[in-house]
Amino acid sequence: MNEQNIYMPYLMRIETVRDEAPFVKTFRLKFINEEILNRFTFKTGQFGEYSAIGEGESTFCIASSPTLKGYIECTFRQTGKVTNALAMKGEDDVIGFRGPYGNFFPIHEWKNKNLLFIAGGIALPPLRSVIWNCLDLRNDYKDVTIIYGAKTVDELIYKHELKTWDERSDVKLVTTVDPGNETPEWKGKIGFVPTVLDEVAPSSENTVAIVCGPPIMIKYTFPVLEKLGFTSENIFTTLENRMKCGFGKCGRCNVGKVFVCKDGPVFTYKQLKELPQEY
Amino acid sequence: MNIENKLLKLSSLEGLVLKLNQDGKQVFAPVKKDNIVNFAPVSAFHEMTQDYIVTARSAKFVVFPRVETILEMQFSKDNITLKDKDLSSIPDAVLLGTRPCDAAGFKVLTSIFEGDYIDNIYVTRLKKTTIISISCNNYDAKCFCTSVNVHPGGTAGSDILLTRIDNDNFLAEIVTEKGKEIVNKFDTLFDIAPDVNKDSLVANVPVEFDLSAILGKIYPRFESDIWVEQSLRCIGCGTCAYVCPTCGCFDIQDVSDGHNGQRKRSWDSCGFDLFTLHSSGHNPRNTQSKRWRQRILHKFVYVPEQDNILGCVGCGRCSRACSVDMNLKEHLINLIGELTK
Amino acid sequence: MSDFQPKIVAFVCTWCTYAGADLAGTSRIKYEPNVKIIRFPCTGRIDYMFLIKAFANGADGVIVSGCHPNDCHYVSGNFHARRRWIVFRELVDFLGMDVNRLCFSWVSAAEGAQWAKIVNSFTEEIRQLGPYKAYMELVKKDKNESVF
Amino acid sequence: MEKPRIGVYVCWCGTNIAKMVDVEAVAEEIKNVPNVVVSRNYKYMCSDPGQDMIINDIKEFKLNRIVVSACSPRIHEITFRKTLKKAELNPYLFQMANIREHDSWVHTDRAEATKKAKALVTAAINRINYHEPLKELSVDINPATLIIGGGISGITAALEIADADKKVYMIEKSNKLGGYTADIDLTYPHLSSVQQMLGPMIERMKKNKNIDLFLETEIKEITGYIGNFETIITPKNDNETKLSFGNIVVSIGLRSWDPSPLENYGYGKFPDVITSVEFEKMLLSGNIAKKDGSIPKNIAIIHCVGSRNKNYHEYCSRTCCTVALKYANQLRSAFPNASIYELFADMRTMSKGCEELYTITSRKKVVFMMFDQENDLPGIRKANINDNCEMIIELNEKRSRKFVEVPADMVILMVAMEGREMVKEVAQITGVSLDGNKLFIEKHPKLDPVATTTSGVYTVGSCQGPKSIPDSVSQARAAVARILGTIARGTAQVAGTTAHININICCGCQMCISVCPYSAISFDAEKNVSVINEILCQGCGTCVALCRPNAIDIWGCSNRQMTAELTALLLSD
Amino acid sequence: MDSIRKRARELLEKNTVKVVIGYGVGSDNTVRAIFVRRPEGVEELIFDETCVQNLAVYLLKNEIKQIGKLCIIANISALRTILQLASEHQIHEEELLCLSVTPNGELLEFTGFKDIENYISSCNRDLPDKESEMIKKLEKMSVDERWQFWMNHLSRCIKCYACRSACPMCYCTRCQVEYNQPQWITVEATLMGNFEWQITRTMHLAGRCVNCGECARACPEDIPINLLNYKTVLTVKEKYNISAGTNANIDSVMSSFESDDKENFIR
Amino acid sequence: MIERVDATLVNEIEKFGKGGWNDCFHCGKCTAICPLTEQEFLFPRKSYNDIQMGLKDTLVSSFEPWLCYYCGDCSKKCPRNANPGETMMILRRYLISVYDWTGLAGLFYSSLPALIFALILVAISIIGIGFIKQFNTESIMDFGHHFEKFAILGVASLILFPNIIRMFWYTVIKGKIKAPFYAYIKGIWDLILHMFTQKNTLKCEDNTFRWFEHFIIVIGYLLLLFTTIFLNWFSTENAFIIWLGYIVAGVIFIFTFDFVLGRIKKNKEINKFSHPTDWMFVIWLFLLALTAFIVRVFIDTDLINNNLWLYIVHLIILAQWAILIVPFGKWTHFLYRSFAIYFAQIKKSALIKNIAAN
Repeated sequence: MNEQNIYMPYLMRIETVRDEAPFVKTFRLKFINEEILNRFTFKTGQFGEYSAIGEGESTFCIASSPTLKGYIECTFRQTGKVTNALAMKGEDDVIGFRGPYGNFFPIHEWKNKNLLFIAGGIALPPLRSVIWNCLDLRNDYKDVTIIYGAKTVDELIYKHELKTWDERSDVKLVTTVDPGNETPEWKGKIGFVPTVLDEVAPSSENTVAIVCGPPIMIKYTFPVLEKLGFTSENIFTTLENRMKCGFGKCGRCNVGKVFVCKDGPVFTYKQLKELPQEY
Repeated sequence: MNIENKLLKLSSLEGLVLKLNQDGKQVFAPVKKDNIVNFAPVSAFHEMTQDYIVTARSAKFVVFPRVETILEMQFSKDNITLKDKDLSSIPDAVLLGTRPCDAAGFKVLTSIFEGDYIDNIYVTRLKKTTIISISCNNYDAKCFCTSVNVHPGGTAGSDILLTRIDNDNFLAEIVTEKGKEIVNKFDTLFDIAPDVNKDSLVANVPVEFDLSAILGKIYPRFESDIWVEQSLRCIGCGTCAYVCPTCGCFDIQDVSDGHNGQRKRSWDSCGFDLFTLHSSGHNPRNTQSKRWRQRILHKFVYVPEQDNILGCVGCGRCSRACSVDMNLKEHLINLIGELTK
Repeated sequence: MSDFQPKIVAFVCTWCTYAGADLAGTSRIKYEPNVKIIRFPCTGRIDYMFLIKAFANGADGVIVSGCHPNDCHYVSGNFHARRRWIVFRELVDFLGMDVNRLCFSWVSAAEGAQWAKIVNSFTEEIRQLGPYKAYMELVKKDKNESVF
Repeated sequence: MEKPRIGVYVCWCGTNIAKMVDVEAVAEEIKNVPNVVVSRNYKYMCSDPGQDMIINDIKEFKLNRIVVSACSPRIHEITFRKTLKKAELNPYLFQMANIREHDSWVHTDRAEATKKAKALVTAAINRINYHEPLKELSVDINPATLIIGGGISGITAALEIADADKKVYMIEKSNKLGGYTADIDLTYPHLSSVQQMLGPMIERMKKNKNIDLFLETEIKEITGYIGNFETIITPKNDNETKLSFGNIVVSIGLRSWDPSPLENYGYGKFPDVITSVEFEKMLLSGNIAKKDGSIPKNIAIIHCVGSRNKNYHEYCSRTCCTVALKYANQLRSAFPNASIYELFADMRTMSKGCEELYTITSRKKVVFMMFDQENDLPGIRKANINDNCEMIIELNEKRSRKFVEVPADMVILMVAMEGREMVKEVAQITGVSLDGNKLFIEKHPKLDPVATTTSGVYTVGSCQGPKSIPDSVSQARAAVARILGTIARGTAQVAGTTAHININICCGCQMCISVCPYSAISFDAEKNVSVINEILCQGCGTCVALCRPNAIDIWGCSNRQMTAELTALLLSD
Repeated sequence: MDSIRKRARELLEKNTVKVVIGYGVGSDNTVRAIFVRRPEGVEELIFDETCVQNLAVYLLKNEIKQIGKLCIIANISALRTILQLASEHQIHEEELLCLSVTPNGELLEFTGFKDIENYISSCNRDLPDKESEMIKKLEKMSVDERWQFWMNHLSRCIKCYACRSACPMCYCTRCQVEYNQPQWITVEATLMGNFEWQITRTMHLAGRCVNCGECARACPEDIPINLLNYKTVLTVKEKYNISAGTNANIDSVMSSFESDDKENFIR
Repeated sequence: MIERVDATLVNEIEKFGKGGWNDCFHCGKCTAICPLTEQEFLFPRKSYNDIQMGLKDTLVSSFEPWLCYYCGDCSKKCPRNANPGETMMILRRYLISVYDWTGLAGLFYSSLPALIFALILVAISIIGIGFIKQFNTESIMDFGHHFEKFAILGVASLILFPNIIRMFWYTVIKGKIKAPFYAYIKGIWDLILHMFTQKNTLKCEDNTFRWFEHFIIVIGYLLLLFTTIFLNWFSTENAFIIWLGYIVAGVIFIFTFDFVLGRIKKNKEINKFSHPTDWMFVIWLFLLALTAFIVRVFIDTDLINNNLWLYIVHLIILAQWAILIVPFGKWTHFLYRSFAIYFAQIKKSALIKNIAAN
């Protein structure tokens, strides 16, 4: 962390740009400053403030696994001023990064457990970091199941990695799209994530569920998980509220008493139950 | 350090302001303009008004300006250079005439801007600002400092606290090293303090409600209807936050013309519906009542729990500035009524 | 003062004034190089914000020009624009902006010479008025906001 | 959105630009503008090698934005958009900086002109950063066509389409076909019979199964857009009928102007002052006579009655001069010894064979006299008994500058043609703009004279501007060619530069709806937002500037683009 | 006052309306808006010449709308606002009921916009004298003096947007100041940002402002921003002979035109 | 009095030749290129206008036709082949007929049979007189000599003088020319100068030779008249006079031969359209000189007594010339043109005065 100015971003150079889906891109970023490059570490689930310098800052998670050194990745959808400006950046362009901020997934606590990842739409990036992190430590975990749904086939992100996971024998991948949006070639499931989850979920025995998705998906997924026998402390999620600073000063990301930026973004369902509905 | 008492003559204040200015410190004091009293730079003591309960806007802008460049940037075709904020360019300032509630407000702000992440810009500004408060000898219906544990003659947050003894004399309590520095530098202006009962010199602001009835009791009423009830009248402007001495919420924006730019931090208000609007269109605090609740809870629950300090100093500015008469004191009393039901 | 080269930007509609300026070109009518044109589909499209932004970005004068009344390619865009201009002009005048730095005109596609005339006379007028210092100060104050 | 990779091409235009602008310096300096990958200058960018250069660069450097700094976009924007298309780049990722018409041709100081060119190009580059690939919408075309107005152009269009075995609905307000043409005796310049020509056409109209004829019918409203229009009509003595069609031909023609307001001509006051239309009917009936039945000895024909007149119609009605010559000829045949006077403002006898008609007529002892249309119109007064004629025309003859009297027994006023009474309604119904003269505005006066700014609606014949029969017929056939073309393609493309609404922001005040001249915006009551029909929208942007919360923006001229252009233009100055 | 209370009680008792938006006594004997939902609450209602707030600002507030059918105690400003909002399709006849009191104490009940139109046409819609004089005074100043005047005032603006929130006509879902692609209006409360904001605010209210003066009343910095709106009210009245809030069924000034709108500055 | 337009006037003028006035559409090219046209006298276009509109009063009061020397440039340049040069010629004929109080000029111009009849009548009369004089050489030649004198005197006083007066009436009086008296005096020199030199012809382009020819013919003609009448060429023994007569007659007959040849060849614009009277004028002049030459040769060779017919032929030609061609034919141009220039000059001074007065 910069001792002088907590708002000062590091400069990062974009190494590659990958189009994931319409309006969704992944940047692979590398610190320009060698020292920071070597020093920088993060844990899966943490996020950062990415700036299109001159346009503003925007908050997204670090989408790559901490096991990968030398670069970080972020995935974002173009929605506003900053993300639009970021989308106009290309290879070799410079952007700003502050972070890592927030807490992280306690993956070491999940050792020898089954992992169930549930993601919807553009919420896969935070789970991607965890998934790869866990897959890199594959032997620490038992069954790994990933359920991922999007509105349309086109909107599924990380298509290349979905293929990799699908091909791996030690990962069970279920993809789904909303009814009516399937293409003729679509081989995955058709249905909303909670419904599909109900159909394909592994046993809750010794299993940790990690859920990330739009608020509406989360709202309907938690009850299904509970019904399946998951205890609320075994259900993890990562929240995303509007943020400006990333470290609990700007005053907008709080959910009740907790700041998503400082105390989150990773919460268990148990923790969330104690919090008011402000996310 | 122990508080040291001195005597400051009214006539010496004229010289003090002059000397502080000569010393390169910008002196801010309440100035009456167009019937509103606000802190403004003064070059002489007589520019300062004596006729005020509290200023309309709080003094926080001196350490937390409404717009502040936090870093600068330069663009060339292939490169971007970031320029850190030059903290040494922050000028020395003196706030003269703040009320004890204002001074206490800085404590709250400091609790926000320090913590795990230290905002050096704020810290530096505060360090370079000497706060010379004047105890209240008057109050109005909107004041409720005593109800929130702030005293009209309290020294918290001040570097020097002046209390009017009579027409010509002030009791000067030197609270901090920073205050001491001033006294040492301009020691000719200060005299030995007489023995006075300070409490009799300051206003006797009545305690309007029992703070303990609120503290620790609101959060369980998060879903109460009272928030809707209280906020029906609220029109959702940001005035209360902007005049509040303890509101520290801010927005960060970049301004650039393609060649040069600045990243700026500016005041924001939790009263605005865009404050928490997600880019997806989802808004966790999508109604005014939720925003009103946030405001109250922030002051009376979140700040106290996180930083162990009450987020409200009872200056009553928000109530005075509100165009629809959202009277905080009244609402708090009303809230206690609800909580004790 | 006469050395002063004013920066003037012209917001014009593509069907009339832009074409009129094209005609001035093909007719080789010479005029001052200070005015630079930005093309809009219709005067109705020209938001008053563009005028403000022009001054904020250092323009000394602004021309807004389009089709004569009744000649709008889009039937009525210029009428709507005119209503807006009337109010806008009165308002900024009331705010103390120098409305002599705003030039509204109708120039048809056939009026190349008229365009040149407007450019020349307006440029000269602005040259007489000098740089728009008042607004520049506003901008400057904005860039280097007071330390507090 | 991707990272803009901009190619900038500065054109010399031979010496046209290069003489006054240091083209090479501009191209060189532009290289420093962010996102510019390639910056070149070339003699003629619009030439094939020039265009090929762009295509090659797009491929080689993976360019995704092209700025050409050359002449007016009004000239070559389409050319270069096609170039982009050829290079498989969306044609809207293109911007032109006009450094010829707006720079090199109008300035005299090379340094200044070069500076201005740099500013203009920089602005274009900055703007193009925010260009987006725009989609041209494709709509299916209903092969039926609606024709409004059964004059000669309407009939021609109807027959032509029907002959191609496509459905035609013909709406005619009156109870007969033929329009004004049906009242004409002989055509000019060859004086052949109109009735022989028109009669069989009308017969064919009635017999053709592809043509549904609705006489004495008017249209109240048309909904839809190109390819998919609909209307409900109520023909006389018939039930409500719903028609669906893909294209509309407006051929409502013009009407003759009533010259009563021009009091100096005494129309209505003198029985033997008649309009050209009345005289034509006289010719058709074969009996040219004064009101009292006697034969006129002195006949005066006055041109430009209400035409080319600031107070009435400033435009030229185009055919009347030649028609007047035709009258003189017909009069001479009828009355070999009569005195025939033609009083004209300017003799305008364009078109094939018409000037010849003028020559022939002038040899037939027709006296031509000129009057000053602007300041001094002739006046008619009743003659005295010993004048030997009915009326005296007082004329300030312009060529001889002589004030003279012209004896007349009959005066024919060549009246102007003007928009019909229902023209405003028709314009509104069809979404076509009228000019100040109540004439329909064509899409492009030179390059697209039959289409209108509303796709799928064509105006042919006089309603677009006074026209002769052959011109009307050519227009009708031209429009039909276009219509049959779209029908054959089955789909039509609609330009991508339309307005669009962010429904998350729209506050439902509906102001945009009241400003839209094309009724392209409607209100979605359920969502409480305005909705733009992109096919109807012509992209004028009036709604954009009006929308308070900026919920509306416009593709191709967005606030972002325009601001970027503006900022760069001023900052690089 | 009694008549209002009586009628409000009736309405609430019969459940004709769910809430009465009216004036009540606020802190320090000021007047504030109150929302009466139970018949017994009507006793709090007051109505006199001090009731100047334009309560129509609450008509579009979601949490109030959700309560159910509204009854509003409307002063003339509020009535005009209602008409103007109706012309902009923001409120509908069946959604609300208006009560008002004439200067001589007569209770008025409006069931339809037509009624309001009729009443408004007989009311004084002129600007307050103080403001009219101020406008005249400003108009007499030189351009530079006016500029100085406004810069002095606007330098105080803290962009709290109280003017916007207090204005019943500022109902946009997203205000143009929050539009950031491009950033039309400089975000921070600096001179230029404040200047741009006030131009925007006034332009957006041109032809829509019913001169209730809420903006200036709400301003914590006492900036006479209502003068800007009043100036446009005068302009619109003078140029187009239209005053906002008199007709529930006309196109707004800025979204309509006359082909012979008079101007003398266009070259 | 406002002038009345008259579509039938052209029918009248048409009798004097086929002009192209119907074809003229007033482009003004003729006027623009005419070297003689002036601010005040814009011809030929102005005359076209008058013809087309049938403004008879304007037409007969105009000088423009007389100011034209028919160089033919206008006809060459006319885009509509309206032949302005010829039209001016036709107008001159028309004007001659208007000025002529006897009406014969009009008759002869418009009717070739009448002209031929008149020529025959004159011939018969001369033969008749020969018969009366019993074909006595002496007395017939004596008669011829006196006839010449009286014919000139008679024609001048009875026809030409009244016609000039009429011309004055139509142009100056009816044309409302109000000029100061000194203008009339001042103009006389011009009158004489132009009458004998026709120097305006020189203003026409490439016309020097034609002017020279014309000038020589005029001088030759006047000298011939002088030698035959006052020096009594046919009856003198003075060698100088005889030789002078020979030279003069020879010159005329050579130059007129060239003129006739030109009209036959039609190689110049001016020669393209020849009215019978144009032919007559040059042929008779040619014959006049030729027969006079031969008669003198016969006298000098003393063959005249045996060939009196030759003299009678000469006398017939002379009589036809004097009685028909001089008063009613093209000869009058010589007179009217000079006076037209004279009056035009006066009109100009009147206009100048008017302008000055205003």
